[in-house]
Amino acid sequence: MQEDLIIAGFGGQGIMLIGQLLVYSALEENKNVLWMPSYGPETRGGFANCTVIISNEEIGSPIVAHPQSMIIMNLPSLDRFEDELIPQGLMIVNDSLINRKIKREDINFYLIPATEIADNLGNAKAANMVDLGAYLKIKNVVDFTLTEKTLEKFFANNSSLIELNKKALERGAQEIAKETLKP
Amino acid sequence: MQEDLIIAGFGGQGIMLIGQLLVYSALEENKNVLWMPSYGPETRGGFANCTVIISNEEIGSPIVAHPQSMIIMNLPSLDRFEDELIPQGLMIVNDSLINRKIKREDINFYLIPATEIADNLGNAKAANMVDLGAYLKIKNVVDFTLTEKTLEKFFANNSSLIELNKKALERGAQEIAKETLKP
Amino acid sequence: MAKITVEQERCKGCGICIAFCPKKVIQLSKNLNPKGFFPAELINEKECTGCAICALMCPDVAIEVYRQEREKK
Amino acid sequence: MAKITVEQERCKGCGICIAFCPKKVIQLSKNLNPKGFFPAELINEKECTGCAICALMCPDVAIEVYRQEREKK
Amino acid sequence: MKILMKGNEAIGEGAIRAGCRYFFGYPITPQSELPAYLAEKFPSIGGVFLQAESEISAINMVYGASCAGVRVMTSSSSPGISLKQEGISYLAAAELPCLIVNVMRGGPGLGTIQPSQSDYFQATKGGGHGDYHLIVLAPHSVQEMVDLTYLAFDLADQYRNPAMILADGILGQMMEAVELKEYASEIPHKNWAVGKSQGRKRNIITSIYIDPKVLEQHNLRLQAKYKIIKAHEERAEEWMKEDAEIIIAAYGTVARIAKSVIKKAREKGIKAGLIRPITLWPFPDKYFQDLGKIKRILTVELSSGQMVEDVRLAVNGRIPVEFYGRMGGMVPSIEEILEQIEKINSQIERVKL
Amino acid sequence: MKILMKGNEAIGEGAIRAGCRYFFGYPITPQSELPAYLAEKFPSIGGVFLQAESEISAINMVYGASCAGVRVMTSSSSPGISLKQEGISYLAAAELPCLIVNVMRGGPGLGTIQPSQSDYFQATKGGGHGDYHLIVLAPHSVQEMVDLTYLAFDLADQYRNPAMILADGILGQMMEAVELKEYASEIPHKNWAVGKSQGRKRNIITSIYIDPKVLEQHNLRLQAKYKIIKAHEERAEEWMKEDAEIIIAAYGTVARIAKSVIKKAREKGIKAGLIRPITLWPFPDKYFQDLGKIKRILTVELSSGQMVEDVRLAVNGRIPVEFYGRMGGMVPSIEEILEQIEKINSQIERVKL
Amino acid sequence: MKKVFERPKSLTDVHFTYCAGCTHGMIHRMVAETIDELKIQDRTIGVSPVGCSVFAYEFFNFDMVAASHGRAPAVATGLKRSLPECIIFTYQGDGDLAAIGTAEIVHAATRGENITVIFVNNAIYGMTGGQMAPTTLIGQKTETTPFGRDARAHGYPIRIAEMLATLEGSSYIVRTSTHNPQNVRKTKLAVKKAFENQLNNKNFNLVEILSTCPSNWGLDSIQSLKWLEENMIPYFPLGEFKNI
Amino acid sequence: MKKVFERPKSLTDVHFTYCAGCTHGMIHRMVAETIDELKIQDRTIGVSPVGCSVFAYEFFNFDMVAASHGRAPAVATGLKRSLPECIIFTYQGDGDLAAIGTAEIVHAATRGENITVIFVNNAIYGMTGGQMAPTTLIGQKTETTPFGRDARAHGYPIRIAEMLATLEGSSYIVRTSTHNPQNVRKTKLAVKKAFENQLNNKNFNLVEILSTCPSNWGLDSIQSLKWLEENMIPYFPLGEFKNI
Ligand SMILES: Cc1ncc(C[n+]2csc(CCOP(=O)(O)OP(=O)(O)O)c2C)c(N)n1
Ligand SMILES: Cc1ncc(C[n+]2csc(CCOP(=O)(O)OP(=O)(O)O)c2C)c(N)n1
Ligand code: SF4
Ligand code: SF4
Ligand code: SF4
Ligand code: SF4
Ligand code: SF4
Ligand code: SF4
Ligand SMILES: [Mg+2]
Ligand SMILES: [Mg+2]
Repeated sequence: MQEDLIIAGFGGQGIMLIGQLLVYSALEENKNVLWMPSYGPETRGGFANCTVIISNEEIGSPIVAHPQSMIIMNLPSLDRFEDELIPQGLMIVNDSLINRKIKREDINFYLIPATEIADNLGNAKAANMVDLGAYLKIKNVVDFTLTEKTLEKFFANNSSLIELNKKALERGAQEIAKETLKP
Repeated sequence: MQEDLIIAGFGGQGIMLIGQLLVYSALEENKNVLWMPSYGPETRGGFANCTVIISNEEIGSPIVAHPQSMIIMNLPSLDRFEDELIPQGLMIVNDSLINRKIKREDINFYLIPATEIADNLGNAKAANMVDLGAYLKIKNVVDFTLTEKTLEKFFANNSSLIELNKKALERGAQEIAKETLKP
Repeated sequence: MAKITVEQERCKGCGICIAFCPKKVIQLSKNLNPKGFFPAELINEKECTGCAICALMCPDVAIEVYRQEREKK
Repeated sequence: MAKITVEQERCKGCGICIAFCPKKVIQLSKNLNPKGFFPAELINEKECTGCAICALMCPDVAIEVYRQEREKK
Repeated sequence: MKILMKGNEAIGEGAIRAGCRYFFGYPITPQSELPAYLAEKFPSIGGVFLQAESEISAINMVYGASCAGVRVMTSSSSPGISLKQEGISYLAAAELPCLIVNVMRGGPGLGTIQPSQSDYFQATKGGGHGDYHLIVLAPHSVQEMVDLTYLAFDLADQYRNPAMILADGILGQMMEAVELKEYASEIPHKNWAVGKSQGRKRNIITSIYIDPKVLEQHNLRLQAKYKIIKAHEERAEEWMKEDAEIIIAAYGTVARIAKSVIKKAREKGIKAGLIRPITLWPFPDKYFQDLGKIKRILTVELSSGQMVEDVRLAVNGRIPVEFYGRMGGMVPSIEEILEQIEKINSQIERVKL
Repeated sequence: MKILMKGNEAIGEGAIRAGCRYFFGYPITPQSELPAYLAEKFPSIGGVFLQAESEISAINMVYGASCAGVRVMTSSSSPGISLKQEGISYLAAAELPCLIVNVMRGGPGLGTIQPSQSDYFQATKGGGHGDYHLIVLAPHSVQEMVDLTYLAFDLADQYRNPAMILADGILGQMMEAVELKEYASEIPHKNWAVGKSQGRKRNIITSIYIDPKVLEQHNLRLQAKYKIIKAHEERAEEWMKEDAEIIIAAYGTVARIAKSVIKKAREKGIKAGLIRPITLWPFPDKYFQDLGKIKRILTVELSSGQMVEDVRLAVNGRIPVEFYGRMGGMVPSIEEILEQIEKINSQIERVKL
Repeated sequence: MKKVFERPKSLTDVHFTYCAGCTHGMIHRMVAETIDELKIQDRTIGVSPVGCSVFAYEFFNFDMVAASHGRAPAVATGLKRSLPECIIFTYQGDGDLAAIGTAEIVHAATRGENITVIFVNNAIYGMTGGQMAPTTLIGQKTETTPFGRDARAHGYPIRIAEMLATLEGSSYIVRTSTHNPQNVRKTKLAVKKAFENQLNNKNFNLVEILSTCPSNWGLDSIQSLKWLEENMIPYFPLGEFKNI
Repeated sequence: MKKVFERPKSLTDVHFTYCAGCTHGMIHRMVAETIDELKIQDRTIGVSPVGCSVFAYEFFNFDMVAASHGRAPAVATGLKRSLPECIIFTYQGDGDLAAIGTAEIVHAATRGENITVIFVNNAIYGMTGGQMAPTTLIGQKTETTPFGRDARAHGYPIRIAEMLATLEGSSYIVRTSTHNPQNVRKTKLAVKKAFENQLNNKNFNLVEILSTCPSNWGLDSIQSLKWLEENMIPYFPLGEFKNI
């Protein structure tokens, strides 16, 4: 079993972070993992995406042309990656920042108003966690509570961030539970 | 017919100059010519030598391992080149600066006290011309008077040098005429 | 009478114009632009003097300034 | 009483020692050394003061200077 | 216990464990995590991390530190490595051990920061002047970023020769789990190094041999050393080679992709296998000698075709050697290479039974 | 009328006649006569001779002048050329025509000032980073120092590619008679160059293509250009090749020595001949395709064996390719190479009649 | 109403790729305005560096050449020598100019090369993600000085303007800042003079401009301007160091 | 009689390869004497440059490292950082230090690298046969300025001591000469201080020494000393530029 995931958005949206959260958690479960970043020319703003591979076997290619899953955090990323998802693949979309329809009809997508949700939780920057929560709710590649634990380690010296991010994760998962997201 | 000549001595002895004098003159006679310098690490002092090739045919190798003739202007050059001369080859030796015997017995050498002769003419630096004169007297690879003409061109703006060098050339030739030089 | 226009797509919401506007008549909009920033906007056209300090300081050259020309005597 | 020695093989006959010797007691020798230079030599041991200026200036560090030590009182 | 590390950091950690305490470098993407790692770790373990004013200065600081006999390294990426070529030639000429890391990016010129393998020639044939060789190692996983760093320092000291790790932006920036094996070798005493002399004869380190006879002797000595290195240090991974009819020759990142390709090819009944050079210099010729059932070799690189020349030289016309490459930071997908394999497979003439 | 010139001066004169009025360089032996010549001649003909503070600065001044569309050159020797590698990669990437002269000397490191051919790989395979090629021309006489200088400027402009003259200290410093042929080509108009814009669209010269897709396209364009150059510009001299059984492959100075060797070999009844690559890149593969009666090739170089790899790649195993080389400024004598030829000759199995 | 402030013609329409609040953008504007005002757009050639302003050739609306890292002054020299009637300027960061490009800038200055240099000093390597620059202040934390720059280990910050002012060939050397409107105005005047000097064949001209890097300083735009004022200016005093 | 002047122990017996009258030799002697006097021969490492003094490693009688052209300060940095108890000096010509090695010397100085630099300024490239150096005087004829150095075409001569003195990390910067006994004595004192400072961990120390090149100046030994005095000193004033 191998899960190939691409997470994409602006720089500054915490794209890399949630990717790392996933692989750190998966390693705890003794899986083979690979995380690979890709940046645009700008330091802040500009595009940023990462590849996450979680597998029971030795991981070959770090390059994933056609992932099974995607978390898409902004419009340029949608434009760039939409066509690459495998048929029946999973796409979590940050609906707050995307003002167009999904074109693909052969995929499973979930439109989550992640930025708004995070904003309501007190910090729009936690939108990444909202989307991650949604993703984990659907694809149980790593244990949800394990991920929360990893999160605690990541923000060990900032308990308010832990709280915020945990809430965001949960709110993301809840969105999926609503199961009313797909148009 | 091809003449391969090596001229060797200290830097500052005018080694390169007499080599160039030869090839400029030979070119006037429509011969194929090649002149190649070789310097040591010092600018003044240190070793300096050049190769002169004069030929009726296209000149191949610029590297002459075993020349037909040599003009040797100091002791280190003798030490370095003595063994390389072809059997029956010609060696003109500046006896003034060499306080040892010639070891080879299968060559034709002429010991010329060139520095002394030049000193007597007023400038020890003309020793090169003395040796060149001797060489030309024996190996008529270029016409003697043609060489004098070239010399005039070389020193076009210094008539005293022309006189000195011409005298030195002739004195060198005369030394050969003495034919008492070989031990 | 003066005003500024902020090119909404170009603005990165850095807030520098806001900080330096002597009349404090600029604020960040509530709408994200496609770059992901909340761009600046003029909130009070009446108070704007057209001093152009905002434009002078805008790193993204997103501001244009308009001013009623004084009538020439 | 003083004197200098010039290492004949090392000297390049540059003449600097000669030019700076306050007593003018150095000259170039008539004999070429194996390097092809006429080396310097002391011509008047009596006049040499052992001031070591020659040695100080010799670029080839070819000069050594000897001096009768003053007796210590 | 395995821990997660980025490839660049893994080199840093490997260097620390191998006893390296001197780093001189100049910033460049995509190797930045390596100096950042060492800048963080060195102060507390007495290491010297110095950011030089340029790559040229950095490689010459490495030269100085290596003269002193310490384990020392530098790191850069393609354009920066080009600037080090004179220095590298000097290091090789003076037989100074050190580690040079090149995390390659797309060129030529300023190009891009995306991964590439287009500095293979520069690394293996000598981008600098004169006849010399670096020992060039090509990791293909974060684990090997550590392991080959150990090896690089060991070989460098053993042979008194600069060693290079030739990686790319993917290997440098991706994160994988690594096991930090104990570093077991002993750092040899270097009696040739300069320092407090304490009565020994003085040591001189130079690469000038103005007399060509002497310089030729020096070159012959170097060549003899290279011959010994070649005889002893050729390394490659063979993977599914035994019954293979088609071999992919690839190193680094591409070799990983090739493994995925080969799995898929095998699923389709194509007998594919891999030869993955680990030492790029010495090129592992010996792995290409016994061709067995192999009918074709496909060399895949992130370049216009560089290592393929060494593969061809090793095979010397016995079987066809094909090439497939991507350039400028583009990386081929599994599907793309598979297509090449299928094409080659369809061309192989088989004895009809 | 023939006049006597040193090889280095001949390049200078060739450059002047080819319309080059910009020289940027940094002193180094054994190419000094070239800048000295231009420093003397340029002022009166409106040329710009500028001694830069370093080789790096010089190659970047060349970059600037080439951007302006003028004919421009630089010159150096091995260590200095190593320093130019980043700049060269940029020039190739930005497709900027210019002439780079390398009068090679013995390496690696500081080495010596005596002649060498050990920068062949650097010149032909890319000493700098990334996939690129220089057009590399190898004169073997003072006459060719002029003629190939003309050609180098023409090809550089025609293909918008830097060209290199790869010579050595012997060719640079020896004096021969040359005929200064009239320079007949026209210098093309460069509409891509920067300068006064006079209404045209603005011109940009760069080598950054941050998007790998775009950089790959750029690379593909470059590779397509290289293919065209290869198809049209392979040049070599064949000498006594017709009936030859043994071929010496050699360029530059060594090729001259080889001619002397071949004459002597023929006197001894050995059917020897010469293939002398004039373009080192593109390597004249086509001259090695029809092997005729050739049974062996002996490549001779002033190196540990560099061009021999290209000869082997061209021959691809069809016949054995041997190597003989000297290094570090040493140059083989006629006798020495002849001995190699005799040895090879004795090994060739001939049909007994 | 009349437009009293607009984008200069010497800027293209392309959006800057600089981070929000990064003063590189202001400096671009001032250069472009100067070129507009001097009416030299059709004969100006800019040389962009390697650094965050590597894409300057997309933003400036005239002929542009992209130099390799640090070598812009050499490239500019090649251009100016072959196009003496064109106006050539380089735009360089502190890593580009004060580290790898030290020899090139020193020698362009000592040669009196008739060019204009816009030197953007933000005390950091912006583009590569915040490593120490030669101008990084003592105590400043960067990716490669995570415990703060320590003079003994990493050396002292270099004052380029002061250094270049000692050179015979430099004609106008000034340091200005971008941290508030007054200083931005002064910067603009300095930039203009540095171009005018070139038009008047007055040797080598350099404007060192203190600039911010919010992203790598870890501060927001406004904090950054303040940090610049409070920390950089004391070490990098503003003013003219040469004006002949 | 007692020997009152002898070859220092820190020189080998090898004959210098310098031309007759070349003051490189004097400077070698002074460095060697200093090392003898400070009793540091067993822990001194010299870094030789590329230039006529490329063979310095044959003449100095202690551990020596030959650097590539211009990079001696970087090599010295690598050495000093790994051998802090050793005394490291570079010996460099004006082509080596002031041209190709500009960045290396400026940054060694600004870093306050605790080394000693002996900078031999003879206004020419000696070893390569007399090309213009960055320190070649206006009007001076060289192989690459056959009509004399012209500021407009070739730039102005660079004053290294003055330039480096502006840098925070430099601690002792002085210019001396070799043209007569008094100045040779002063030079010796300066060399000694530049080494003592290193022993006292006083950052970066450089002695710029005006030196002759009879061969390439086309003058004899004595004329050369005079030419130095009359032409170089007016442009390169002697004295201490920094001493802290
Ligand atoms: C030869 C070379 N070395 C290093 C780099 C990597 N690099 C790119 S930008 C940069 C520094 C940028 O800093 P600075 O010049 O201060 O510009 P800023 O981004 O701060 O404006 C470096 C080191 C490179 N591209 N080329
Ligand atoms: C990279 C490189 N460039 C150029 C040279 C050639 N070169 C040798 S010595 C020298 C200059 C010597 O001049 P200087 O430093 O002034 O020393 P001097 O001989 O005058 O004492 C040069 C340019 C070289 N060896 N390496
Ligand atoms: S023009 Fe002046 S008053 Fe108006 S918004 Fe801008 S800064 Fe404020
Ligand atoms: S200064 Fe410019 S970019 Fe910043 S908020 Fe104001 S308008 Fe937007
Ligand atoms: S100064 Fe020295 S080298 Fe010169 S002549 Fe006197 S002893 Fe000889
Ligand atoms: S010691 Fe003084 S007096 Fe004696 S020779 Fe030397 S300079 Fe002259
Ligand atoms: S990284 Fe810094 S210098 Fe670069 S654009 Fe961003 S803020 Fe500006
Ligand atoms: S060339 Fe000049 S600097 Fe070099 S040794 Fe001779 S005189 Fe001295
Ligand atoms: Mg910066
Ligand atoms: Mg000099």
